[in-house]
This record gives sequence, C-alpha cells and structure tokens, in this order.
Amino acid sequence: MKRTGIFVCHCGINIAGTVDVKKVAADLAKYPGVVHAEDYVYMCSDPGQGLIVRAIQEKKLDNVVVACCSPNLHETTFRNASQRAGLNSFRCEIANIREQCSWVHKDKPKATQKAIKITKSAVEKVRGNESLEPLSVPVTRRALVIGGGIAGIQAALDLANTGFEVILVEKKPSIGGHMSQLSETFPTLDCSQCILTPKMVEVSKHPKIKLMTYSEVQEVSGFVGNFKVKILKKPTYVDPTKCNLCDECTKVCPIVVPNEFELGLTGRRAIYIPFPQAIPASYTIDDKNCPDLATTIACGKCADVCKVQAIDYDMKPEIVEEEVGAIIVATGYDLYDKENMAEYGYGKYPDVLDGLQFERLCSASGPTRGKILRPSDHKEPKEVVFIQCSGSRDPENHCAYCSKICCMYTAKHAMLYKHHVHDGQAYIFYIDIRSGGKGYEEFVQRAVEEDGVVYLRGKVSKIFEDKGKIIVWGADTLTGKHIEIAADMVVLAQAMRPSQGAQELAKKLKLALDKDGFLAEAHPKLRPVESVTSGMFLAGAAHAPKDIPEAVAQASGAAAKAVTILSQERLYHAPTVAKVSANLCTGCGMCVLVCPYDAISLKDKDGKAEVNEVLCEGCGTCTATCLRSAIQVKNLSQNQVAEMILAALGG
Amino acid sequence: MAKIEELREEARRLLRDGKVKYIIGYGTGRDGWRAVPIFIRQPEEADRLIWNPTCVHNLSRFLADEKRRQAREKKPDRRPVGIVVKGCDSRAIVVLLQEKFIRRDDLVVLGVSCEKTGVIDEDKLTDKLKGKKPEKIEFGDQGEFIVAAGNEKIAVSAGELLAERCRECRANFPVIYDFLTGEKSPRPVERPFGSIERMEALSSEERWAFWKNELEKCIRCYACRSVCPMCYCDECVVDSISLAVTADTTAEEKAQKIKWVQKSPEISENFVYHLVRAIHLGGRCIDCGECERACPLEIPLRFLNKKLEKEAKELFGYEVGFDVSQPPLISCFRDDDPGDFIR
Amino acid sequence: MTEEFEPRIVAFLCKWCSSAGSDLAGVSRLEYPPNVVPIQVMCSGSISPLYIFSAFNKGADGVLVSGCHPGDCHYTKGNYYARRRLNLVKKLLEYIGLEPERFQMSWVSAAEGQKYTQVIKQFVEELKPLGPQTKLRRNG
Amino acid sequence: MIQGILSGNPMHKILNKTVFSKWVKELRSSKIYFPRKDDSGRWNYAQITPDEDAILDVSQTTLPPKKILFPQREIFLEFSKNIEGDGETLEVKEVMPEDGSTIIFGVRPCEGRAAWLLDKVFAGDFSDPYYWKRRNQTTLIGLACSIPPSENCFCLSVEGSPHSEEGLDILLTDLGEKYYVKVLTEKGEKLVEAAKKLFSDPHPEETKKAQAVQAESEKRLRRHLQEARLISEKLKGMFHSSLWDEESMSCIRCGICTYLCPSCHCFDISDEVDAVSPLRGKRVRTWDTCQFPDFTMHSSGHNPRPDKASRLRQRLFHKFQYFVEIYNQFQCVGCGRCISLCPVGIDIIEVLDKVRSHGS
Repeated sequence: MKRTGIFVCHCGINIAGTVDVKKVAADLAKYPGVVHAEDYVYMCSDPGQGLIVRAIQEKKLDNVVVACCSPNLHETTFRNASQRAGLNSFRCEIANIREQCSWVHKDKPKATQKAIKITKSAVEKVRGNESLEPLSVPVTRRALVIGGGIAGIQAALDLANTGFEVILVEKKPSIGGHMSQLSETFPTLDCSQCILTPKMVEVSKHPKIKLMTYSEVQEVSGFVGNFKVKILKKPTYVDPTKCNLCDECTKVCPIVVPNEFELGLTGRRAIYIPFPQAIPASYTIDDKNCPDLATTIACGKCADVCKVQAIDYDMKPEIVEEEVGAIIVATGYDLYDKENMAEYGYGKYPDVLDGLQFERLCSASGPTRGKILRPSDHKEPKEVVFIQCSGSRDPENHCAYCSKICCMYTAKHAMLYKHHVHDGQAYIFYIDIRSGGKGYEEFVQRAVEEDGVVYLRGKVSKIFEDKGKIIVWGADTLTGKHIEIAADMVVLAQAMRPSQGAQELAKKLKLALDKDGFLAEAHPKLRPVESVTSGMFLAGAAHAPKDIPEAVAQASGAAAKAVTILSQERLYHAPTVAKVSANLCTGCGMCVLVCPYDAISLKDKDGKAEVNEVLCEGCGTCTATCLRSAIQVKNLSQNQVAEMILAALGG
Repeated sequence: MAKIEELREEARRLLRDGKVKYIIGYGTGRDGWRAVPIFIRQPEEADRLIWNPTCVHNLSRFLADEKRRQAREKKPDRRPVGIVVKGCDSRAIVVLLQEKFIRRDDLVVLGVSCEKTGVIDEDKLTDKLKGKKPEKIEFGDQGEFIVAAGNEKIAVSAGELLAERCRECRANFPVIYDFLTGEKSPRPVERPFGSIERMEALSSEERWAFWKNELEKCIRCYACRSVCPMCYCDECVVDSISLAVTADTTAEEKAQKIKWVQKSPEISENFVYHLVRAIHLGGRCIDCGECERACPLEIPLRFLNKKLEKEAKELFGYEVGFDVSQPPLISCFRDDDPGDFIR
Repeated sequence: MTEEFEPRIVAFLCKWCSSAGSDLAGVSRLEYPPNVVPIQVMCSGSISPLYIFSAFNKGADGVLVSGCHPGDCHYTKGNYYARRRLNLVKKLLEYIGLEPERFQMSWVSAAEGQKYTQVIKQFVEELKPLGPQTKLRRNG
Repeated sequence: MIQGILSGNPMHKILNKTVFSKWVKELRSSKIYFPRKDDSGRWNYAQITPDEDAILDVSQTTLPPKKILFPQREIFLEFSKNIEGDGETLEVKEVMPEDGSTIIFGVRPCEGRAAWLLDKVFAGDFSDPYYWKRRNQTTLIGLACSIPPSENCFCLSVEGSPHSEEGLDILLTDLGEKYYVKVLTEKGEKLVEAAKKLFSDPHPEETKKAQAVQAESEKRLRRHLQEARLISEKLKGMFHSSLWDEESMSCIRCGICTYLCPSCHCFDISDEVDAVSPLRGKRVRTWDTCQFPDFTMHSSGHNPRPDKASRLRQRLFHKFQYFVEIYNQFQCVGCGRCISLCPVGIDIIEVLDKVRSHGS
C-alpha cells in the first residue's frame, strides 16, 4: 500500500483555534496507508515546508496530504516542496480545513470531526493519483493576421519585425482598409494615405510577411500554438508579376459597375485596380461583373490590349493550407447602411452622403479630385448639414452603442468643408460632443472658433428634398427652437458595424461575439486584446468602434501577446485530462457531443473515443455522460470519487 | 392487416439472394402456441416465420450478440442481418443507431404493424382461459384476438388480453424499416404515461412502500438487463458481472473497477442496481416492456424505466426513439431547460 | 435525552464557482453548520448519477451538488448538462419514494459566500426532521 | 452424512384434513414455511404466522426451497479492525446460521430430490457447515403431486416421480378428506410424535388408495424426456458439436434457469467492506451461475467459456454428464422451472431430444 504522510497546519490560531489539530493528526495516523502524521504552526513557512521535505525523504513517503488553507492559496507551494523532496507534484493533495472548516464553525469537537473527514477524503484522492508530467506541445512559430486594414497591417509588421513569419489575409484585392479611403485624419489633418501607404509598401516588401489579398479564411482547426488554416485564394485573372499597370485594359473593358472604393460615387470597369496605390499593385477582373468570364467565353478585349499577357482567364480559385501558432483577427468595420435611416430618406437622396463618401469628396485622389461637389448636379454646396449619431445611441431603432469616432470626424468634415468652400456654412447636429483624446477637444474648438462651424444640440427629425434643396427639420434642445435648414448637402455620421462576414468568421474561429456583434474580449478590463479562444487575439474596430491610434495601439498589443506564444519552443498544458478505456468504450459518441472543447473524437479504426490531450481541459463532463465509465479524468477518476465519498461520510 | 405471407416472401427473397446472412424473427415454440425468437439462414426456412399476438420479444436485443460474435470471429461474414420488428422494437433500433451501436446498412429491417392491437399479456390469457391450455392465438380482422383452446375458437377483445405497455404504445407500426407489412395508421392513445401517472399520484411513502415490496423480491438474475436491447455494454457499471477484460487491459484499469453495488441481493443494493439501470435508460428506454416480462418475480420494472421517458418528454420535449438524427438525451441541452429545482 | 440528529451531507462543489464561493464564506467568517463535507470537482457537469446513488448507499442523509450559475460555467456549458442530468436523478429518487429534500442542487458563484451558507443552513434544517436516511443505505 | 434415515420399515399414518392445521399449530415452536400466493399471483415458500390457517395446494413456487437450505446470501464471517493507541487488532467473528428448527410444508417430491442432490454436493471431503446446519435443522414435508404443478414437469424422465421420497422427511399423499402420511426420517418421526393423537394408522384400503393416487399422478405428466441415460452417454462425444451454437442463439445469458433451479448450487465468495477506517465488513457467499460471462473469466482476460454456446453446453453437461459420472445421478429433477420461466423459451427437453437424435 502507498505510504502517505499527513501534515496538519495550525495556521496560527486560524485553524487550531476551532480545530483540534493534534487530534486530526492522531486520527489520521491510524488511517490505512498513513505512515506519518504531524502538525505544525505554519506549514507554508520555510521550516514547515522543511518538515514535509524531510518526512518525504526519511519516511519514504509516496503521497503527501497537507491539511491547511484552500488549495487556491498554497497548493503550488506544497506541490513544489514535495517535488524538491523528489515526489511527483501530483502526489501532494490539499485538504481545505480552513476556509471550508475552521473559519466557518465554532463547535470545536464537530469542526474537528469534519476536518478529519475532509483530510481522510484527501488521502483517498491522493492515493488514486497518478504521477503526471505537464503535457507539452511544440509551437508552430508563425502567425496569421486576418484583415489588411491599418490594425492588421500594424500587427503584421510588428510580428514580422520581431522576426516571426506572418501570413496576412485580406479579402479585398488590396490592403489598406478604410484608412486608405480617408482624406485627412484628425486631429492633425495629415493626409491619410500619405501616412498609410509607406506601411502598405513595407508589408508588400517584408521578407517575413506572406501577403494574401483577395483571399478568405475558410476553416480553422487545431489549438493554441498549432492551428491549421485553410485559406481560399480567389482568382484575380491577372498575374501581378507581369502586370505593368499600363491601365490599357480598363479603357477597353465594356462593363461599368459602381466603384466600391469610391462608395459608388463613380464607376469602375469589370477589370480594375481598386486605387492607384493599391498593394499588391495589380488589376483584378471581378468575375461577378464580367459575365462572360463565368461562361468562359470572355469578350477578350482586356487580354487583347495587354502587351505583357498578364491576363489569364483560366485562373482558378485555390485553397492554401497554412500552419500557425497564433491568430490575430482585425476584420474591421463597415458603416451602418444609410438605407436603414427612414428619417433621413433611406439613402435615396443623392446629396445625402455618409461619412466615408464625404471623405472621398474631400480626397485629392477622389472622384472630384478634391473638389466638394454635389453628386446630383456637381454644384458646390453652400450650406451643408452634418448629422452625428446617425444610427448610433438609438437602442429602439438602430445601434445601442456610441460609435465613438463620429464626433471627431464630423468636426473634421466640417473643417475640411470650410477649407474647400470658404463661403459655405456648416451645421452640425449633435447629442453630445465626445472629444476625449489627445488634442481632440482643442480640435473641436478650432472647428467652432476658426471655421465658424455651427453646432446645434439636438436631433434631426426629418429631411426631405424640395426644389433641389434638402430641407432639414431639427430641434435645438438648448434654445428649444424648431430649426429648418434648406441645405445643399447632408452628411450622416453613420454608426460603425462589425464588417460584413465577421460573424461567419467568428464561427469558424470559435470566437464569441458581444451583444452588438463585435468580437468579444476574454476580459473587459484585464484581457482586452485576447479573445475567448486561447491563441487568438483581437485588433482594431472588429473588437469595438475605435479610431486609428487606438486601433494601432491594440494591434501592437495583440502582436506582443502573440509573441508570448510564438517566442516559446513548446507550450505546457495541465496533464489532468480525460482518458478512455478502450475495452469499455462502445463508440456511442455521447462524450464527443458534450465536450466543450471538441477534444474527443471517434477513431476511424475502431470507432472508439479518443482524447486530444492538448484540447482537453479536464472538466469531466464526458465522465458523467458516459454510461460505461469508459472515460475518466486523470487524478479525479470515478474510483477516487467513490473512495472520497466513503471517507467524507466518515466510513 | 399485416400478412405473414408477405413477410415470408420478403425473407425468402433476401435469403435466396444472399442479401442477409440470417434473419432474426419469430417462430412457434415447442408448446405449439407461444412465439420464440428464431434465426433462419435458408430460404426454405422462411415458412417458419410467424406473426401473432404472442410475438412479445424485442428481437433487437440480439444485435448485440451478433456484434460480439463478429468481434470474436477471425473472418466474420459482414453481410447485413435481417430482423423482424414491431413498432416498439423499431424505436429501440432508432436508439441503437443514435448511439452508433449499429450501422443502418448492417440491418435489413422487416417491419410488422400492430395496427389496432399489439401483443398479449400471458397472465391475462391464463386468467381468461381459467386453466384451459391455449392452442393458437391470432389477430382478428377487427382488432380482436382469436383464441383457440380446448377445441373451440373464441374472439376476445384486444382490451382484455393486451399487454399493459401496448395500451400505452405510441408506435403501433415501425418508425424505421426497409420492408413493412400491415397498415401505417396511427392509433391514438389517450394516456401514454397513464401507468406512471397512477404511480406519481401516490404519496412519497406509498411509493417507497411499493418499490420496497417489489425490489425486495429481486434475486439479481439480471434477466431485466440481459433481455434489454439498450443494455448492450460489454461490462455493466454497477457490477462487473461481465468484466470486459482483454489481454491489453492494464493493471490500473482492473484496479479501477468500482464495486458500486454489492453482489448480495440486499434491499439497498437492489435499489442502487435498479436506479442505475433506470437512469442509464433515461432517454433510451422505449418501453418494449421486456424487462418486466422477463422478470421471474414479476417486478413491474416498466413503471421504473418508463418514468424517465415521461420526464424527458415533459421536461425537455424529448421524444425517445423516433429520430435517428437527434443527439442522445443527456448529450444535449436547451438554454431554457427547467432549473426550478435548483437553489 | 438523546442528542439531536445531525445529518451527514456530502456536497459536490465545482472548483471555479461553488468551491470558491464556500472559500469566500470562510474568508468572510460566515458561520454555518458543520454537517457538510465538501468534495471538490472540476465542474458540476462531471457529477455522475452514480456519485449520488453511491453517496446515499454509503449512508449520506443528504447530497448537494453545487455549480456555477447558467452562463457562468468555467467550461462554458458543463452546468447545463448537469442541470438536465441531475434533474432526471432528482425525479427518479423522488419517484421511488426518497424524500425530495435529500437531494438538492444549487448555483453558487465565487462571489456568493453568503448564499452558500444559506444553502447549507437551509439544507441541514430541512434534513433534521427527516432523521437518518436508511432507504438506500447499505445495511441501513 | 444425512442423519437418521429410518431403519427398517418407514412409519405409515393417516391425518384427517380437519385436524391438519391443528398439527401445524402444534409445531409452531419452529419456523414454518408454506407455499403461498403473493400479491402478484406468484407462488412462493413463505413463513406463516401461527394463527394463519395452513392449507396445502399442489402448486409450483417460483423459487424452490433451495432458498431456505442454501440462501442466496450467507454470511461466513464479520471482520473489524480495532485500534487502541498505536496497536491494531483485526477481529474476525465467524457467523453461523442461527439455531432453531424450520419446517417446510408442501415440498414437491422433485424438490426433495433436489435437496438430496445438494446433500451429495455439500457432503464429501469438503462438507459445508453452513449448508448442513440449515439442512439438519430443517424438516421437509413433501406432498405427492396428484396433478403436475407445472405443464413442464418431467420428473419421471430423470428417475424421479410425483411421489418420490428422496430428501424428504415426510411424504403426504392427498386422499381427498385425509392425507396419507409416510414418515421417512427420524426428523419426520419427531413431528408426528409431537401430535401423535392426531394421527391414526392407515386402513389397508387407504394404503391401496394412496398407491392408486400415486400411480394415477404419473399418468398425468405432460412432458417426457426419453432415454436420459443414453443422452448422458451421447453427450460425451458432443463437446465440440455445433448444436450448442444453434441452441444458444436465442439465449440472453440471464441467470433465471440456474438461480431458480432447485439443484443448481454454484456460488461466489466476496468481502463486503462497509467502512475502511476503522475497517469493518463481512465475508459473504452469494449465488453465482455458469450462465454469467464472468463466471469463468480469468484476471488475464482469458475466458474459457467465452460465448453463450459454451455456457449452455456447460449447464447441460453438468446436469446430464459430469454429475452422472460423479454421483451416478442426473443433476436435474425435472421440475421444469427453467423451461417455464425462460424469457426466450429455451427448452431443456427439446435440446436434449436433439442431443439424442444427433447424428442419427
């Protein structure tokens, strides 16, 4: 029989005050298999631990039970002590006779009896324990970044510059995300593309970054340190290595469709480059709009004019499989569609724009080459109304949350408008101005003081077209006056939504979503960049509305977190995992269904259950489900529990 | 009306064409009127098959034997097995498929419909005949039983002789089959759980007195477990009566064998045995009533094992043995499962 | 005058919520009767019906299972499985005539030391009038 | 080993049914069992209270009197560990069946024969004290079967009869108004002596009538197994026959046929530990059966009787071959329980018939 040693701690009077520790030790000394039992005033002290170490060595103990405070406090202490004496750490168990006994009872004899039962049941547990070593798995020291916006770009660069290979996946033909559509950025008003494109180029040139644009993550399996990813690479039908950007193809392409980069303010051809600075710098034939491609009898005009034969109609979608150790999700945001805004005309008035459209109007590279003109008649608008919180902070009809960046970009818009149209007038309807951030409040003040922007506190109840004007009805809640403005243009600060497709991706990655559909973090305060799935991290607006500096900061944070995994040769994992007795298993698969971690599968060979020890967290739900006791968690087997029950009942 | 000739013809065909290795069906027992399980291999044996109100057995129980046999044989014949099933038996097959114990294509299911009636309770028949020895029992066209005894034929209304479980049956024709003889006309049952409700109506102490009196009789011959199609485990957890020990079973695994119940037929041990059985049948028992029929001491085990079928339905809206694709009862949950019993 | 009947109770506590909750009760020095001996398991989802039957068979007068509140399970859904499985166990035990009070379940979070003491106090109070459990007890 | 078979001629008496219950009441100092119909309509040997009216009936109980002579659970010894100071002492207390005589009325002659077979098993070199203590303080009062209690009775085919006397202490034969009482052992004699006045000597007519009734009863048996001895011989060559596979196909490997058999006697011994600290428990003997898969399971995992076929074969070989070789008796008394109560209608007569006709 295994030789067990018992060590009863007084914890000063914390335990000894209500539990007769001497009696506990004396009783346990008579318990089958117990060859040593002593008590000491502070077991966790160095001399206390010394007693344990000595006893293990002198009495040749196989098992140790320390009756003391909650295992949450000193289990590690005593397991380490046992290890120092040459025992496997799992040969040490804690009997919690303080929190669960001495501190909650007054009647000394009764408390003592209970302490004895608790300790006996710990003896039974430790007797059934196996010696276990932590499980370790090698780490695949590469990372996957999903989303090529500024957050994804930043994360990818940080990881690559730390020396790890990165696969950056972007579903659009070019990286850059929404930032590449912006004209200027608040509060510095520096040109968005000017600060973004160098980073985009760095990505494209970085030896450690494998850029996969026009690609989508299809399937993710595996676990922290060892994910397997399937990526769908959609065909562009243009070989970027050959394409010399001569742009002849677009001139001959007969098909014109709305240009999504310009948010429909202009059109593009079926073969196109998203924007001049696109990375990769190459063209794409969008096969949804080049009907002939689908029928494989393309009109061939683009191919005819392409001197370098970059066009290949036979390009097929391919599935690329990659292995990575960590994943950063930076899928960004979309604007809440204008069509949802009944009160603002369902987006059917051409001169009612959303924020991004207005950015394009301001942008030097935009459809109007930087002139602010009304889409309807290309006249310069003299009165422009900006409406904040359009779709935000409206739990009844739209989004409950604040989109956070609108206050700032609306101020920016108004300013930019004044800089373009000096004699124009800008009005801003707002609920509150939220300008927390470095230089932000000052920025808003500038809009009011230097550019004479009129801030009206209140909501716009209705807008409608009348004789080429857009009539805006609103209320000024400060003066209480009804306000009517005959505007030439209205700009809606639309709420931010998780980017379309983010939800399906979250499913594939087993990531949780918050109530608004953004990706949920592991802990709102203490683990803001970690997802609920270990090994996966969040960056940018996919997690919540943020502005560029925040997105960048979080991206770097996520990269740093990923490095904590990638920098290790191996990952360690608790070995107290489920184990299958093959001869009892009938392969019913009930354990497979209940496992919260998909850690159990049925083997092809004989259909019996098999545990992936690295995925298993040892919760034991499988044990209770199995009708045959064919699956047990190591060191808390049904056998152990059965003995513990008897001991707990004083038997 | 189910026609035995149709069944025999199908059986003959399957055996002739070698589509099945053998067919598990009902034949006439030595006494000349009771059905017994038979296993036929030759086309000509098809004529031995019968279908009458004494076909009480749930033959799906024998699928476990087939599986064990295949495990032992060096070159097992992997052709499917033909099996004759009633509605209740077919629900057992559904559960066995749910639990991947058998593969659908290992079976050719020959369904027979009980239509308006079902099978008889032998005790009821004995009382009815007052000691006269029955010679033959058949289904009448009007859903009655035709009993031949002592050179006379009498028609007895089904109600008089029907087994209790048939009165509460919710599958009077097979829910899964490859061949079917007889009508697929559902038979409405007012109170599918009437027997359980009557038991529930008793006070806690009355129920205890009832079960104590019944389970005291148990001699642990394990007929209930042995006859049950759901008790296909190689080793039962309550006791290692059928120790699944193989050459590669480790010493630890042997040491891990827990004696949840003592071998002694003490009242406490009998209770734990039957409780474990009942809970393990939760969401699996399809009320074929075989445990009760097989029990030599006539312990009303149906009352115990059917209870959780009722609870599964009432608490979780879970129907046992109708849908192969649904997960087993305890390997799924609904967010709004009742929790009112929890503090 | 014989001394008052003291029920023997086994409590299966999940490590993350209920055991932590009972630790908190200790830290807060909340007093409750010493009749309960806790057995810490990883998750209420790991409680096999066999544990409960066996505890009664080994002489328990009452058995408590306590886990995380729905939605709070450390393993995301173990307690949902426990809720379903143990509901069946409870129904079955009542059906064979065991006093309903003898098997109970509770949700106690790591923050609910107070609630844990309440659960135990109430449990012990409800068991005392019932006297010893002999129905499922070996040689009982 | 069996005590006091009456030397010389057995005693013959007549007991009027009107005074039968008087006689029973005279014996109330003993535990008295009668076949009783329980709530579920099953017959069963049940202890009666002295004031109950004792009636005899030709019936077959589900469980034979074996359950009294050889109970399903027999405590051999109780052990407990006592701890004083540092010393431990293991206390082992032998447990014997408690004293006190038992009388079983209405024992079927085949059950008497079964007891007589059990006697042979539990005697010999390893005489079983527990069995014998119960056996010696139990008196079996048989009742000849005027009509067969079961449709499957076949006692005549296995060298018994509806009025066989082996194993019984007294055999009653029902003459309508009265019982013809044949006293077979000293134990039986004591019981008659206890109420001498109630008994009268038989009139030659009554003796004749008794013989007539017995002869008549033999005709009433419905089932017969031809040439049992021949079968026994034939079995020797059939260990490897495929017959066992065929016949066992429908077996569900339950314990009914053996647990309810009046002559099956296999058992298992196990320790029931009630507490570990301080250690407390019992060593008990419980019934076991060759029909359970683990009966012959080795700890290595090897099982010499791995399938239903080998277990059915074992049951038949033991009853009709091995036992015959050892004791020159069949270990089957033809009560038919295993036939009547088998859930799948396996019929030992039918199987043995096949053995007889095997190969021919």
